[in-house]
Amino acid sequence: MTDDQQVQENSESQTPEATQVASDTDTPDVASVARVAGQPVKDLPQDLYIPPDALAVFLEAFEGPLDLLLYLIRRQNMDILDIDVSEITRQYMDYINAIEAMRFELAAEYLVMAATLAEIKSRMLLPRQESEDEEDLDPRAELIRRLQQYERFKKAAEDLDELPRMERDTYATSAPLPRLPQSQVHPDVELKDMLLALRDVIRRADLFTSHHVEREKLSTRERMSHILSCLSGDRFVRFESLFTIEEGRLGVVVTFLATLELVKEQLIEVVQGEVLGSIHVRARAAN
Amino acid sequence: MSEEQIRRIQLIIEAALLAAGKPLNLDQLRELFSEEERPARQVMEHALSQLEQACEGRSYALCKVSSGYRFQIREDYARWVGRLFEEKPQRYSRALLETLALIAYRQPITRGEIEDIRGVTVSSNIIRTLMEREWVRIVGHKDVPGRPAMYATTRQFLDYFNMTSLEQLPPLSEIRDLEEIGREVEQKIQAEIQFDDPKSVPEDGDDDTGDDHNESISGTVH
Amino acid sequence: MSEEQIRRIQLIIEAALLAAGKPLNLDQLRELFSEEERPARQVMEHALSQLEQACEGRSYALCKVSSGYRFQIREDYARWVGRLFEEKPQRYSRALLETLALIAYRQPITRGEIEDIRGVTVSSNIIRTLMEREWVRIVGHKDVPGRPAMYATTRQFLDYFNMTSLEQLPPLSEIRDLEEIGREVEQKIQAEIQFDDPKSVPEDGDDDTGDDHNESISGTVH
Repeated sequence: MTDDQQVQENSESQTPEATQVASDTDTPDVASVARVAGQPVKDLPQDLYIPPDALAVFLEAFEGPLDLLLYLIRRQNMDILDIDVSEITRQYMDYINAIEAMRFELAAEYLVMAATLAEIKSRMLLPRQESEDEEDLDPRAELIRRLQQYERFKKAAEDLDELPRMERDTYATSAPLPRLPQSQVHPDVELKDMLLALRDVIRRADLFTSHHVEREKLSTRERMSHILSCLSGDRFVRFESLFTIEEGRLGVVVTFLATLELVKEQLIEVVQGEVLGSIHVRARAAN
Repeated sequence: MSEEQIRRIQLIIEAALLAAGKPLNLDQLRELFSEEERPARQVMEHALSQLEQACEGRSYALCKVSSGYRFQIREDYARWVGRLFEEKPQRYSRALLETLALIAYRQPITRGEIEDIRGVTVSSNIIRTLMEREWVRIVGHKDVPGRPAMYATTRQFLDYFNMTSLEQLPPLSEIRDLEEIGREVEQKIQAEIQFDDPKSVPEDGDDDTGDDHNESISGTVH
Repeated sequence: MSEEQIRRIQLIIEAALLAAGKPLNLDQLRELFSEEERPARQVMEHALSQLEQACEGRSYALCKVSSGYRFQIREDYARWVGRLFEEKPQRYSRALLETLALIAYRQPITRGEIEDIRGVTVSSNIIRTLMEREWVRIVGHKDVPGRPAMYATTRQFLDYFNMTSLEQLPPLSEIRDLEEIGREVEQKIQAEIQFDDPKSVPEDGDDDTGDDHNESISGTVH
């Protein structure tokens, strides 16, 4: 990219001579010399002398031999189909020779094109050999095809450059969101994932520790949590208040078992002020 | 200065603020204009207040922040638009799931007890995450040195996993046979649904199989 | 659906396009709404066209590009906005533009094919720049010796140049049919060589017309 930009910029900021040459390439028709009786004047004297500084720029201004040829053709107001091969070849070779004389590095494509032009020229001078023509592409038709094709995409590139584009003809827009109260998004969890994790814990516990997560009635453990949460605070609570009659016999049993378990685990304290008096409970840690 | 000129300045400011992607202060906005046509500060401020009014009824507002002016999506719409940027939440770690499972099965349980069983320490992050999600709460403190908190699961935890009671978790003994788990959970939920239908309530007096009777305590322990 | 509801949708779209900072397509815009309240596509399109109208008289316009809808600064204001940025808008060399044009119009195309038409080698820099800008990508490898990469343009290319599809590329200039050229050239040569060989017959043995018949570019290569 930088190379290419370099070229672009070079071709715009040069000595007056260079600018002259470079602008010639942009507007070849304007640069073509006076026309006599509708015919363009050939043998342009300025073709033959290009200041050395300008030559490098000049060469870089072309995108290759096809571009150079198009320039030469257009400057003579010729249609591609009407190429005067002899004249174009002469002019092309003048450039190539000048460039080589200055010892500028010349891309091989320019030399290949010189050979092609020479071949076309020589063919036109020779009588046609029909047997050969059946197999070969006519080099002149082929050259015309390539010139047409190249010119077409040269134009397409110019059109593309004209399209309204971002960061030149228009800009993207944006506006930030205000800072919103953080609404956290939680991961989804499958029950199975939790159970899988538990299985691993159990296996590890079985192997490495004496703690066994034995089979337990979860209703009891659940009720233990519930009772504890009711006992928060430094208050004794009547034992009976832990039971809910509506739960029925089983509910009473579960609560009772949970209470016994809590006592066993020394999580609650049970007091009875007098024989047959009311029983009170409180969390041992509560104070 | 004519209304039309003010309006032109207003639109240039609008374009600049939308394209800049960052706040611009008054000086930066004035820099947009060549020296000859640079509006006075008062004129710019007037144009800005016109612009602010023009934004009424749009989804964004002109705001002044410390580094200058900017357009900002109004809160009403930010909520909608926020969905564009919602990141897919990360998955919970194994450690978190293990902790959660132990709290569910062994509640009330202290962090130390979880650590004893898991054989590794439980990070405060995990506990905090579980509490923030309201799946776990502190139900009391154990009467041992340090008075550690005792954790239990919540109603939200049950709701999330579509259970009415912890009874619906598969018994530990079956967890080792994981092929069973899916079916087990299915069956319990199935059974739960059947309880809704009075005719299908099983009548057996076997007290030992709490699993079959959890309709009597379900939903009450919260 | 009431005017008010349409207007609300319109403002949500406005907020989303501004907040996203990139084009959003119809489906992405519809995703903003929960399933129950998701407007039908026609409703969305109606709201979008209302929004487009609402932007008249503002410094930006609602535009449709390849990857969706976006707001962009109107060309009238781009000049002003350009002053915000120190860097001048990038100019692209002819070599780059010609290469890009060939890829755009002739995709999928190999580097060798580009070189054939341009008559000059394509520098690796150019290809790298086009790939880095994400205007061009490799869509496969041609089944010929060396298996050269085949290049095609991307959505980003279309977005950057304000197009919704390749069909919006400026039409390629007319080119005369190769057979026709062949005939004309033959005739000219014929005329020229008749002096030497009056009996020779014009021929056009050139069947290689493939290049000249694929003007119709499909907009589906993304």
